[in-house]
Amino acid sequence: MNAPEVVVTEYLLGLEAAHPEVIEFNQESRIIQRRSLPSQPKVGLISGGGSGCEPMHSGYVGFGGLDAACPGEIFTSPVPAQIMAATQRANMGRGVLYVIKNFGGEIMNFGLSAEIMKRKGIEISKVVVNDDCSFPADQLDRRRGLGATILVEKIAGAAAERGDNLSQVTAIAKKVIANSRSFGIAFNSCTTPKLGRPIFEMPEDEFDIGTGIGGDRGHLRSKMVSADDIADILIKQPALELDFASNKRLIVLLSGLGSTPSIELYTLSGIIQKKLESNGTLAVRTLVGNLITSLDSFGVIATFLIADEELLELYDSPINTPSLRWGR
Amino acid sequence: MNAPEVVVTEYLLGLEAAHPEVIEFNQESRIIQRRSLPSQPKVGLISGGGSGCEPMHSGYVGFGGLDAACPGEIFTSPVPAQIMAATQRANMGRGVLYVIKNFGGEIMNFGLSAEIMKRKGIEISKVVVNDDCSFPADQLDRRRGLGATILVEKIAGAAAERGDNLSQVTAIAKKVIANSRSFGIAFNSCTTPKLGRPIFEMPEDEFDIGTGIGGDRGHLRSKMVSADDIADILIKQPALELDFASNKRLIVLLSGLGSTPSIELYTLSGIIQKKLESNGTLAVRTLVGNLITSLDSFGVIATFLIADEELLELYDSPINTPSLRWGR
Amino acid sequence: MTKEINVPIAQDWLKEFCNAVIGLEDYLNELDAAVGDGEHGSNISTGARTLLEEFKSSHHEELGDFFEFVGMTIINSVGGASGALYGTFFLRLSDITANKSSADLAVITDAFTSGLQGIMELGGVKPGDKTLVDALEPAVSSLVVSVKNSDDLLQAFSKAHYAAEFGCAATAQMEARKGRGSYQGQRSVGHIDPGATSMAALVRTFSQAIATDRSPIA
Amino acid sequence: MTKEINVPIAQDWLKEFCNAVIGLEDYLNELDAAVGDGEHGSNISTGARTLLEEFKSSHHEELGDFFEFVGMTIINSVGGASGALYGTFFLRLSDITANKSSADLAVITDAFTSGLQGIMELGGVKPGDKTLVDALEPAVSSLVVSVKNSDDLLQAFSKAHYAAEFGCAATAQMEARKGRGSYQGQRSVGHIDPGATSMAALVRTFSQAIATDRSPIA
Ligand SMILES: Nc1ncnc2c1ncn2[C@@H]1O[C@H](COP(=O)(O)OP(=O)(O)O)[C@@H](O)[C@H]1O
Ligand SMILES: Nc1ncnc2c1ncn2[C@@H]1O[C@H](COP(=O)(O)OP(=O)(O)O)[C@@H](O)[C@H]1O
Ligand SMILES: [Mg+2]
Ligand SMILES: [Mg+2]
Ligand SMILES: [Mg+2]
Ligand SMILES: [Mg+2]
Repeated sequence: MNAPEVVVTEYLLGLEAAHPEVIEFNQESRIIQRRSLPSQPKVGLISGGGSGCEPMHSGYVGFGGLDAACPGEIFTSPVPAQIMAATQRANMGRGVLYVIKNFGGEIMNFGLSAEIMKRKGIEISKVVVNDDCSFPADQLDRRRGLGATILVEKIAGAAAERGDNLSQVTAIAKKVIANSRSFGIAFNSCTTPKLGRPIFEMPEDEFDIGTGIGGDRGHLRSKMVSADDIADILIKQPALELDFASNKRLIVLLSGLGSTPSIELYTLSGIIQKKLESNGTLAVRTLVGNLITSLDSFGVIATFLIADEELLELYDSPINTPSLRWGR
Repeated sequence: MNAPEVVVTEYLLGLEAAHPEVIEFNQESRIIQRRSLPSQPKVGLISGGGSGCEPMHSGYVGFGGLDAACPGEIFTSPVPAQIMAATQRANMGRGVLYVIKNFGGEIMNFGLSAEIMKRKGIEISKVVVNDDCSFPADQLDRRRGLGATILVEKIAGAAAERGDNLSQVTAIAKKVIANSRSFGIAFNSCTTPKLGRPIFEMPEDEFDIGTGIGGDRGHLRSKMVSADDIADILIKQPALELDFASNKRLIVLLSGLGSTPSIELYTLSGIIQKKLESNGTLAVRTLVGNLITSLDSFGVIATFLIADEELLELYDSPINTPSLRWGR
Repeated sequence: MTKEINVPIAQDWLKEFCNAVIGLEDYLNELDAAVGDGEHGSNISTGARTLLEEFKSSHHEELGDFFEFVGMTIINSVGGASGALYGTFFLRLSDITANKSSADLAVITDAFTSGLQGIMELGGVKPGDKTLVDALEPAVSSLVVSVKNSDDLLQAFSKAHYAAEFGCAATAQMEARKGRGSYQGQRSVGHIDPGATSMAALVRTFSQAIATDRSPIA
Repeated sequence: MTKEINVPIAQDWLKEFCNAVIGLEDYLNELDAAVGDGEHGSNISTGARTLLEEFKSSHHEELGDFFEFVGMTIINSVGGASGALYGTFFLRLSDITANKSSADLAVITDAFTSGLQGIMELGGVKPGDKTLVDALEPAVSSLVVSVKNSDDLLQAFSKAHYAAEFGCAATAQMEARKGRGSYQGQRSVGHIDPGATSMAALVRTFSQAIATDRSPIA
């Protein structure tokens, strides 16, 4: 609806205006930051990435979540100036954790920023989220950061909030990453403001397997199948890698890619849960919605995290951000 | 993705599975009901309508919201058997409020049910939500129930939760209705499972003004305009009817119609807020998301409620439902 | 020649109607897509399938009971505006035929008249609002004339059927003032109303049922 | 004949480059749409516009300072993979030309060699991964040979330019192993890499700048 140049800024202004108690848009630094810093100094958490994946990451800034988010242009990682401003804002003297999704742009820009910030005396720790298991395990490079990013932000955010130190928060974040896997599929391509048309064409009766965010197409195209078959596709590889057979309690996220209606999302998550249950595995928590998106793509990303007591407790603890809120 | 016959059932199963602490799907009666009734008897609240408008209404069942929801088939009002089952479930001896949207099917089916339930000795009170001001005030019949329905469910739900009696809860609901107006626009038609194609055609460069839910087209078609102009269209009539000039504090809802990405919604809500502010009116609360939808329609419904202290306090009080949650 | 209907004939009528609307499901959905939300065919067919299923085990002696059963089944299976309206139509038929095991043209005409009134009251509609009333009302008027003229039942319903079809066709020229079509205003003109189309089928199948009747009274 | 570059020539180079990629914005976006996310043209043009704006007020005596300024401006305006990579390239140029007000072919070749290494290290790529390295690496190899052959600066960069264009074209046959294109695997084959295309423009505009040079050293 708007000129491509202002799309991101207008979004950020709108987000700030809608959630003034929780976040603020620092226009000069172009970051979204918690409205007020906690009374007790805590480990800072920041993340960032290309815009167009809303509510990722700005929607997860607030109590129990991120301290600041760096929104890049549409599908473009943020620049170090933003990341460094976010670092400085989030640093309360106890160090800052960078939650980085495994995309070249993020690795490099957060990496450059970390080097500079460390030289300025700020303790920085980095985790790289690569939960996408649509690529085989020997192609780790290609495994993108998907829905587990939200879980890292929620759970490590809770650890920081309760007072854990930087290495503890980092360890929790790594534990979440190690224990989560995602898989995505999509029925079309999004339309970017710059191109003004879908990035790629997809025949009506086909869909993509192994889809990411940021306009990525999947790496396998298939003829349309039933919701039941789609659930199987989404579960298969995560179940293998996380050994659902032995790890019987999961946190399950099902995110629409931006234009997937709620009725379809819940339908699919219901089928997924039923399939898990019939194998003796329980989704002890389920989160369904547009959690990590790709503009107006029609598709889903399913994320599974093995839930032990520690992670579950941190997951359940209060959060108050524009897009996730409970317990407060 | 699924056979039309099972679409609604599968959705309801998925919703229940994802929110087991809050709601349950009573399959026999085909209603979504609060998992556990409150310890203190309170006035019951129920609503219902055609499915395809998710999270309306099942997503608003829970603490501080509805006690039960009656989901009809896609775009078809529920049948009295459902409504009566919901009534009986919601009745804790203090009467039940029916939140009815101004659609013939709802008026008739809730009306028939109310007659029968009253004969069974249950106190029933009805409110008809007709906040759609895209039709002139002399065509009240055509004014559909839109976003204000959520506000009625939230605010009257809070009144019931604090212990108000049936006539008090009804009065609050009526106050919300009297003080709220909505306006919708859409850029396309949704595709229904039964038709398997869009209900109507819309040229790429046009959009509809005065759109409702349930697949309704708008009643005025226009050439595409900027986000700024759309904000003007959405504000104009509500501002006149609610006299924004004198009533300077509003609760504003902006709902996507199902496939409108978050980035567009917040952009538009930001523009709306800026416009309000520049006229000295303040959106003291803002709710943005897919709140009331029409399958995969791309469009928005903007809802405005004049916020006095009483309504604001009830709005702010805790709610825990699948789709609205705060304070708990 | 059939002079009266009884429960078996009434059930034949309803079966014919159910099969007719099931056959028309897609067509009625298409008609509804043009002015409404594209599911009138599915709504009414859901009711029809439920009725056909129920008929397998249902048993009623009196028309009043039978029509009440039909009305309640429709009300509780169809939903939407049409479920309540069609259901009410049959509940009114039930009122007029209470305690009767058969009904002649005069009673049937009274029953249809009351059914029409029930629909108009519940729906808040008048003829000309582009609804199923625009098929039913001409049919009822025709029945009333037939009673005066002492037409036999088949004659009466043949005429009523034509009146209903005619009224249904005339909805194309109308602007919808009730129901979902009304949201479109002028844009609803040019399309036949789906509810009027299914209602015309209800009248048509009545004449079919009595024409092909195999019941002892025939 | 230009034997060395100084800050004004370097700035001419960058201006030519900026104008070139701004002109190529849509084309580069289209290339990126085929293998990635459709915004390489916009990313690099954003940096180009920022640089052109900054050049209006910037002033540097030494090449080292100038290239550092260019690198930091790109890093902090472009974003994505390409911002960090292009930025790093110029930061490496800055390291090699530190405290120098001019640089000859040997120094420039050292600088480009270091720039290439910087990109390969930061991006974790090798030649053949279908990235901008596949345009830069052949250019750098060509420069190294030119130094050995004592080519003059213009000769050297004309050859380097052809090598870059050739390398860029060759990316069409490659399967992407880094960057967004890599997610497509085999499906990336058949498309030229957008980053290699903009990188070829960087080499080409260098020869343009020294060919049309109007500076006192010329
Ligand atoms: N208020 C009303 N009074 C009489 N008939 C109505 C009314 N509203 C709708 N109808 C009839 O119902 C038909 C639509 O039925 P249906 O599609 O099943 O329900 P809905 O309109 O709720 O989607 C219309 O074509 C019209 O004939
Ligand atoms: N890891 C990498 N190493 C070297 N070059 C890369 C790498 N990743 C991407 N590139 C280059 O960057 C180009 C894409 O740049 P751009 O579209 O601006 O960023 P992004 O890939 O983040 O969307 C690719 O065409 C490729 O040449
Ligand atoms: Mg990108
Ligand atoms: Mg309907
Ligand atoms: Mg309909
Ligand atoms: Mg790109």
